[in-house]
Amino acid sequence: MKSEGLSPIVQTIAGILFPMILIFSFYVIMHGHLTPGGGFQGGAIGASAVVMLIVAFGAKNIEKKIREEKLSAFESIGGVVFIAVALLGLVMASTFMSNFLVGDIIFGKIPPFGSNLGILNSGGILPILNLAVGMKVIGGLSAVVLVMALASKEEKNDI
Amino acid sequence: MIYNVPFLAVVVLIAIGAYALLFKRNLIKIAIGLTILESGVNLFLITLGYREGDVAPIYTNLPSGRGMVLPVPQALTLTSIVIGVAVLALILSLIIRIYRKYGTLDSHEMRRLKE
Amino acid sequence: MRKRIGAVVFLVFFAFLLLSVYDLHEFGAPPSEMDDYIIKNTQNETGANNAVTAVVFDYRGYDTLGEATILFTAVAGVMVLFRKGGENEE
Amino acid sequence: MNDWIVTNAPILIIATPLFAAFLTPLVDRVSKRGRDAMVFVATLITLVIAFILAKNVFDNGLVVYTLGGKSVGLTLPSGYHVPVRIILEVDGMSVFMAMISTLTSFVGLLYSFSYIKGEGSGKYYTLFLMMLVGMLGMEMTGDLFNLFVFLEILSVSSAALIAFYARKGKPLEASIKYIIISSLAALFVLFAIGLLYGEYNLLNMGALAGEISSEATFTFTTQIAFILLFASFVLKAGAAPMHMWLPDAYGEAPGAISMVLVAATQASLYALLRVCFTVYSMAIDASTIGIILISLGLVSIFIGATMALIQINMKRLIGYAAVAEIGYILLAIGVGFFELAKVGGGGVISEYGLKALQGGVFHIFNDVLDIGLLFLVAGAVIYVTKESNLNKLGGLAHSMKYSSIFFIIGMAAVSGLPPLNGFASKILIYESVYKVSPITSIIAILASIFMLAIFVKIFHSVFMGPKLSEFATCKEAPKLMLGSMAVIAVIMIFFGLFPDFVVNNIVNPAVNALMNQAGYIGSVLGGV
Repeated sequence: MKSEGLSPIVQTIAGILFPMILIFSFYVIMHGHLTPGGGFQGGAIGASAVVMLIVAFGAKNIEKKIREEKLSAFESIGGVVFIAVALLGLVMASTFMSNFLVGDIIFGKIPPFGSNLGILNSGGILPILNLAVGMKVIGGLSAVVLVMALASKEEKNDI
Repeated sequence: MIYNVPFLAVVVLIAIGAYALLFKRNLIKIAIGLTILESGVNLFLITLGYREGDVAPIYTNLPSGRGMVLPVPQALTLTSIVIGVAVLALILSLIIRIYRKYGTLDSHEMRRLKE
Repeated sequence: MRKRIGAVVFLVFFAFLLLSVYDLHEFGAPPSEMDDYIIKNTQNETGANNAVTAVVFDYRGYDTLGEATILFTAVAGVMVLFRKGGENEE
Repeated sequence: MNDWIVTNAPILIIATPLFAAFLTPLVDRVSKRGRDAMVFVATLITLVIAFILAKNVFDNGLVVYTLGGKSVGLTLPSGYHVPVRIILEVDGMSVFMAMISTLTSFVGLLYSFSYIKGEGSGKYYTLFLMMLVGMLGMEMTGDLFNLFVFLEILSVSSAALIAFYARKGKPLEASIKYIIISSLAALFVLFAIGLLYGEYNLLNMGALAGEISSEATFTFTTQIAFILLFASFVLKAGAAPMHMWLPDAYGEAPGAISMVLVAATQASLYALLRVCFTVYSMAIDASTIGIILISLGLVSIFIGATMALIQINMKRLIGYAAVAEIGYILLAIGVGFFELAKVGGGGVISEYGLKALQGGVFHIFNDVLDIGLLFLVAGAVIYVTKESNLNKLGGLAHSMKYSSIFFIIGMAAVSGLPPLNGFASKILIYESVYKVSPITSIIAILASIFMLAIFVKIFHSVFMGPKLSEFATCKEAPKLMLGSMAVIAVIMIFFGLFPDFVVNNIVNPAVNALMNQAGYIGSVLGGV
């Protein structure tokens, strides 16, 4: 396992940065309906944190901590939440994907028209969908990178 | 029509991508060509939505008296970028597999399908 | 010969694309019936300040479902390609 | 409850397999049997919904569904004149295609249960459901960009499934060819959508058709968008000059996927018909497009039939036969289009023009069934013998009695022999094409006879002759595979015995929906 990963300096700094990047990713996801960003952008940031770990520690070591099936399941949950919220729109209100939470208690505030500072508790189903898509993108992109990194490490005679 | 220069840039990008697809034999270069082509199309969608002097369509801290550019092309571009990422991931995985199998990336050398 | 035919096809294609954007609306002044509605109503219909997010997740949320599906599909595809075992199949 | 299902059927038909596909990896971790059961139930429900929806559309006409709107039928935001949200528009043609897609997927799934084993089977079913979602999404939608999104879902899932046997070289090559060509086509579709959006600021097909309804608004940009859309969808449908990916993809995919891929190709053909008949039908020079379609069809028939002759791989041979079958469809649709131009649109068409359209649309269904059955038999042969080379196979009828019977049924239908379904649609095509151009019709008939000769030859080489020693231990294919083949064969015989019933009840609504452009526009913009 000597050849796996980079120097201890890089590994330590990556370990410190990892939670920060995840927090930033979470911020971008949750403020998707107020500021530039959203589920995909935040998810890509979060996935980049995982990719950083893969580069710093080596794919084999990361795989011991978290298997790609787990990441794939994480992604599946994101997808299930997305479509479940969309189906809830069909059950609770009128149509598939309808924004049934506007005017409700959770995320239901309607901001004043025109320029404003932004209310986090607004947007109806948008923040929930942002979160679902964020989960999907983090899980999906890290799974892809992990699988591809593992595959390029494999011995050639393994074919 | 000097103002249509962004559209011309789009065409040039698409042409570069198409050139790589048509004339290159290396699979990685073909994938890069496809990506450039896709960037061209994405740039096209974005330029379609631009309105002169306007800002991004977000009401949070909107400067007063400014209009907004069209939001739909930006949403379409976002969708198209994610689709591009997904397709590229699949293509690159296929290329890794092919390289493992044949030991070459040249598309002409692996014509084993012609029986 | 093959290359020459390719070059001709390529040039024709290039000219064709140039013509296609030549006739388009002037850059910076697009027609905007659909988008103006979204800009005006995004706040009271969806409660979101960000019109792009409103389009992505509300007005065209179905597309986003589709694109999330594509990402999911691609991940499944990559995992199929690199799965373990499978030597004795077919 | 029943009303609720009928109202929401256009989205439920997509949401059910999609939900199941997202759940598959989770259920797969718990139990393999549970996963199989869930996939089966989801596909069965989709099939049932497709028939409920079809009945509703055949009885009550076009159905619209506004996604995220205040109510299902509210296509335009109140007090506004253009559609903003994504609208699903389901007419007779859409449900016709949806029936094909769900039926083939259901049968293909049954077949897969005994065909696919070992690692990766969980992902196989996920991707399988995604193919179904992609096809249905393309067929239900009324929005151009949405069409592009589902086209990509279909391409990505198909490409991954073509390369399912990733340890071998050929499936990988076929897959990368397929995915590069598909994404190229999809990007040009997207570029064309961008052109249309820049020109009219619309993405809805009905609203766009309303804008492009006259020569005056048919601008140069719009024409180029048409050329791009037309070329891309012809490429995706696998018509002759751009068919090179098709035999590879069909030939290397796992057994059931080859059949579903035929239906997937027809979904692209549907998109082509939608663009020609609905979005552009008022503005384009229909006789020119008709002639282009006829020539594409003839070239496809010619190349498909001749290239099939020299193949030695069983599945690639059937793949070339599929190219020829697509040629028949394009030929018939082209004649219909040509005739539509003569009388000047408006839903009025000469009798044999109508017949050509009926034959073409009917043949879409028959093509999927015929070629699909042949692929299933070929898959069974490969499953049993692990061999697809025609020169090495032989004498299989001794051990595979039922499979050889199904092969005879399939080959008779592909060659257009009565009393099977292939004859029912091909006779309509020959008859109507003869009125426009006798020589074309004769070429089409000759190609059919030629195909019969080819298939008799391969039947002889695969199933006839003495029992070969290397296949001495081979048994008949598993029961589930035979059962799925039997389902297809029974439908084919039914279609062949009662063609009038099928044409009147399924095909005619589809043809009428294709020609009823005003109804399609009106359902979005109101006023009809």
